[in-house]
Amino acid sequence: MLALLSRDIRLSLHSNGGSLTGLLFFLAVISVFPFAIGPDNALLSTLAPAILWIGALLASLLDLDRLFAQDREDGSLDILVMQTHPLALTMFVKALAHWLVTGLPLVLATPVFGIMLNLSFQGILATAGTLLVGTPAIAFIGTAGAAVAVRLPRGGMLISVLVLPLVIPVLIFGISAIRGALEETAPFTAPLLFLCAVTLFTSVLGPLAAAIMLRHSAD
Amino acid sequence: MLALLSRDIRLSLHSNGGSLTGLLFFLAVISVFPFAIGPDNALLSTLAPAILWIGALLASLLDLDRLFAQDREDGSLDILVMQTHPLALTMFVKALAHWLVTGLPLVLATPVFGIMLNLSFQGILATAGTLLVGTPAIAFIGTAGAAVAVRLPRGGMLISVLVLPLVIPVLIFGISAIRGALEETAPFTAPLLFLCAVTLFTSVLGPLAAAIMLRHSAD
Amino acid sequence: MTTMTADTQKISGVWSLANPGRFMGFANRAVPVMGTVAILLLLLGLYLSFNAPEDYQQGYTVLIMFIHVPAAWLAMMTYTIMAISAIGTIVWRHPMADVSLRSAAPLGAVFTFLALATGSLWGKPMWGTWWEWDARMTSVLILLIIYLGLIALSKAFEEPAEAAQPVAIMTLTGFVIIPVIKFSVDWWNTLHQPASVSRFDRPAMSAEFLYPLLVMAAAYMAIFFTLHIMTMRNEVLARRIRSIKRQAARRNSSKATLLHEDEA
Amino acid sequence: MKLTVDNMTLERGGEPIVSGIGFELAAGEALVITGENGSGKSTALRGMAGLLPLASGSVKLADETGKPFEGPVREYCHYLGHQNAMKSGLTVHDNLDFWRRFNGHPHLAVEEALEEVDLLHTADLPFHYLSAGQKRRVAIARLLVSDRPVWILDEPTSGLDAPSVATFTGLVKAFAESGGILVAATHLDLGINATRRLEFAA
Amino acid sequence: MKLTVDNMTLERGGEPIVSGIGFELAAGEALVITGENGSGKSTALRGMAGLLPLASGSVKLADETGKPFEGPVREYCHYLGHQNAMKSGLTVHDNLDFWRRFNGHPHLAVEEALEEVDLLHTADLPFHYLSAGQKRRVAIARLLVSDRPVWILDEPTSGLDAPSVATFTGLVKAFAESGGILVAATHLDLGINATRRLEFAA
Ligand code: HEM
Ligand SMILES: Nc1ncnc2c1ncn2[C@@H]1O[C@H](COP(=O)(O)OP(=O)(O)OP(=O)(O)O)[C@@H](O)[C@H]1O
Ligand SMILES: Nc1ncnc2c1ncn2[C@@H]1O[C@H](COP(=O)(O)OP(=O)(O)OP(=O)(O)O)[C@@H](O)[C@H]1O
Ligand SMILES: [Mg+2]
Ligand SMILES: [Mg+2]
Repeated sequence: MLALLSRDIRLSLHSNGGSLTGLLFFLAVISVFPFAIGPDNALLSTLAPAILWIGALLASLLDLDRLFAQDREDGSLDILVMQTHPLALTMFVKALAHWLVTGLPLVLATPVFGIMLNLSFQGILATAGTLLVGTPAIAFIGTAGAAVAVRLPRGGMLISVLVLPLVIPVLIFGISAIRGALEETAPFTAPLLFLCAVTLFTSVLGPLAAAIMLRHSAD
Repeated sequence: MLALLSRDIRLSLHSNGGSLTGLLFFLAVISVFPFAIGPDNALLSTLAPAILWIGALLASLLDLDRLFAQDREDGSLDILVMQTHPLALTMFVKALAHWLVTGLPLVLATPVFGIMLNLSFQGILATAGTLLVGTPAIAFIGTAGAAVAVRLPRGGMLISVLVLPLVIPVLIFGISAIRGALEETAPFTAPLLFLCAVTLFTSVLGPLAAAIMLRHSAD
Repeated sequence: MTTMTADTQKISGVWSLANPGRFMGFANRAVPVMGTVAILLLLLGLYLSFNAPEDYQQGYTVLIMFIHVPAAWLAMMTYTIMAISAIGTIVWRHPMADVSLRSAAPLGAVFTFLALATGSLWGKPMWGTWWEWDARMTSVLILLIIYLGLIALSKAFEEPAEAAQPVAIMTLTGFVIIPVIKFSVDWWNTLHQPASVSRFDRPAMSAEFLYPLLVMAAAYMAIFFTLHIMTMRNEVLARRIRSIKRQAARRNSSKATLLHEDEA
Repeated sequence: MKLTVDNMTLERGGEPIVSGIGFELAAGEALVITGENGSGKSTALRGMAGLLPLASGSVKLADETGKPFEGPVREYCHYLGHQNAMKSGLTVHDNLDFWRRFNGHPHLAVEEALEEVDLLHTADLPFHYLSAGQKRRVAIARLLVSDRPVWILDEPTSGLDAPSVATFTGLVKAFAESGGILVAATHLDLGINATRRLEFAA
Repeated sequence: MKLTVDNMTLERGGEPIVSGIGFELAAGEALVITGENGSGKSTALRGMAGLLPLASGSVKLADETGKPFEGPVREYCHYLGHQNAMKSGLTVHDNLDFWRRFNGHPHLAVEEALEEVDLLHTADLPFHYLSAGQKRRVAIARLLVSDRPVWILDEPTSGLDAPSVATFTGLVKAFAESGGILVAATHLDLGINATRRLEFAA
């Protein structure tokens, strides 16, 4: 399993030009917003959580369908599926590797991006925190979606139809939690706990669903 | 060439989830901002053009890397490149097909999303208009970007990073044209004409650059 | 004509001989000289800078200017050098042009980062914020993204020979940002309310600021060229090692020769 | 050890492609499946490898005393399909090393396995640098880095040159002599004197 | 018509893989390239097809009088590589129809071409439903739907069963008789009595 983790991490680091690309991608996405919205610092800092979360979602989506598609095309998936390891564990590890490469660097870089978006110290803390808790959920849901899609001829369609609607609640809880942390009137604990629950829930259910899908849709 | 156009459209509708991915991503972006801003309808409608443009821009990035990657893997690219047709024309057609599937639906859906964001009738018209003129430019620039990364096994994010800085002018002119349409003081025709110019310009230069890239990166 | 002869014969085989060899000789002689010049200029520049009068508006923080402004200039100059190298790669396919481009990129990124960081440090006392989305800062940020994107792109290819053309074309395309950095302040104003941008449009500087600044700029340039030649030297060596390794790895495959040709 | 395939039927797209196949292979025996294109050879192999659900029938593996092995049969199999199951971005060594560690039951070291297919000198090259036949030989080396009693091979020699086919034959013979069970589909002569032969009609 | 390859050298990753190859083929002649895995056969074919820049030398196509053809040689070539150049999501018919329309110079109708490779019954199946050998045969049918005077084929018969190899041989013979030029790399016997044979040593 460690072998799989390190292979998957190495593969995505390798072929995407290193983890640099992920961060660069966020930086690029973030710097696009002021061009659209205008260089209004107050407004930008209000929108900062949404901007960061959208960046995270987009980064996760960009690579998702390749989570299995490549393994399938080159025949690796067959061999992965045949082994003694519980398949759900294999799926969990693949999702984890995906998150470690796309999700974690963003969380770590949030302070820098937060300063650029004029986010307060507390806002940075809240954003980094919710991203840390929430982005794994995107990876887990995405894994299930990608698994559903992998064997089907018209899979791409299903991936987006399945994943995006499931992921939108995660986005919304994350952003509400940040707002709760920054404003007196909005609740903070409730959405954060929801977010934790969603992540824990999907960390089990996502890989499991993916495993079941892969077993049953063999061809 | 018509054959290529219809094939590419059919393929991305079939297997890439085509238009639906973009629309759903659009929906995700749009549903997130109200939560970040809070229940401020006026602010939301001020931001609406920017949100729609950003959504369109980011949604266009989602599929870019598959523009050539699949053709390369299954060997089609070799045959496409060998033909009598000017390669730049082939690239133009591929970009056009990509836009018809990912860009045009977004333009057509703008009214719905505009209403959700509380945009005025005139705002909707202006946004849809600028998107109609501007999004092809994104596709053309993206084609060049995708051609640069065609040899890379998983160019996805890298392509976006390369393309994003180049599409910023498109965004700027688009937004300022909308502003011109909605505000008395701001100019409308000048940015719109600029936008048209950029699109025309990239419709030649993008495919040309892509063609040069493909010729030189044979392996 | 139905020929498919490549434009030049030296796509990459010949390069390891004549040209880089001469370059290596030149580099070995030039680096110590240029390094010395760079250090001397830097010392002089720093001395002049610290003896410059305090600005009535900005106080001691004006010192940052002597670090900041040359860094910003160098960031743009380095990109210009890369763009010229890119033309060399595209038109003549000269491998040394590619070496020059790729060795300059990290240096350019560092200068750009320096300009951003010092500008940001300066911004705090001046404007009260670390970061402002105004024309110049944003366009320099985009320059940084372009630099890093180019570095990521060239790293993504396994084989330097394969990366040359894509990287060169992207470099040329990205050159648009240089005039934008230089002139965009006005364009931006058409878009957004002018906030703190006006600070950039200061009238011409007085001599007591100008001289130290120019000396510092010269020092930066000397540093850049020294480092550039050094990194180019490293790149040439790295490629040699790489090709030796490859050849060793292929000891019994590789070269294909015509064995026999018979009429059946 | 004994591999028993009993009345195996496999469907694709709802239609039976392979129907009612049965055979028994003891340790050291080899089965070669031949037949026209599209006659269902690959389908049958995927069924045995547990990659395709059986519409009916069973595939079982038992020891000499008839006691079935624990867990599904696929965990005792090496499967070599039309694809090579290697990542083009990683080096040859890293690819094999990954499968060695992931599959468990390590057998030959990566270097030894590469030596067997005469590709040791390519160990540090990225996989996509190799020629088509060299890629296939690396895929064959995968069978050697971990230990599995059953090999299921789908046109293993496609793209191989004559000397490599001979090398492959040697490997398969050694495997059979060590008590392994082999099932292979092929259009070419593998040089194995298979104890069993199954011919599919389209 | 005459295909002249003169002193062709090809590099990969900066190193010469094929060096100084030259030959001349007249209309109706065939060249078969053989050699070990990794000896550079595919590289040489890609060079001739204009898919890899020549490090030195030239590839030329001229008519009987020696007048060179207009435009690059690649526009007169059919290239069949290790990949099949078909989209798995489209049907067999749609795939061939696309190439027929895109390549221009239509020759056989899609149905006729499929008939030639004996796969007419699969016309409406999605390409990925086919077996490996059937896929290869569809790729061969692509050579028939548009008219090109030069065929460059890389292991065209890999995965084909014996009857299909015979069919393929027939197609190639008919092509040569109609005045076409054929260059093929292979490990197997194609059944063509090639007028020229080139052997690469590793
Ligand atoms: C991160 C923030 C900043 C960036 C990216 C930046 C970028 C640049 C660039 C690119 C130049 C060269 C312009 C040219 O040659 O035309 C420049 C020059 C200059 N910058 Fe900055 N700057 C930043 C912050 C600041 C701040 C906060 C100040 C002072 C309040 C400042 C003062 C100057 C001055 C005085 C010059 C020289 C202008 C001249 O050429 O006359 N900069 N800066
Ligand atoms: N992209 C590449 N970069 C560097 N070297 C390469 C690359 N592709 C192939 N090679 C090397 O070129 C040599 C020739 O490869 P080629 O594919 O032409 O062989 P081949 O004769 O077709 O072999 P096969 O019979 O296995 O198909 C091999 O040694 C291979 O390692
Ligand atoms: N996913 C699928 N859905 C429906 N039918 C399929 C599918 N995959 C394959 N088939 C059909 O199953 C049949 C058997 O295919 P299979 O790949 O097993 O043949 P094969 O004997 O291995 O042929 P080859 O020698 O060409 O490899 C073929 O007729 C094919 O069209
Ligand atoms: Mg098969
Ligand atoms: Mg080959």
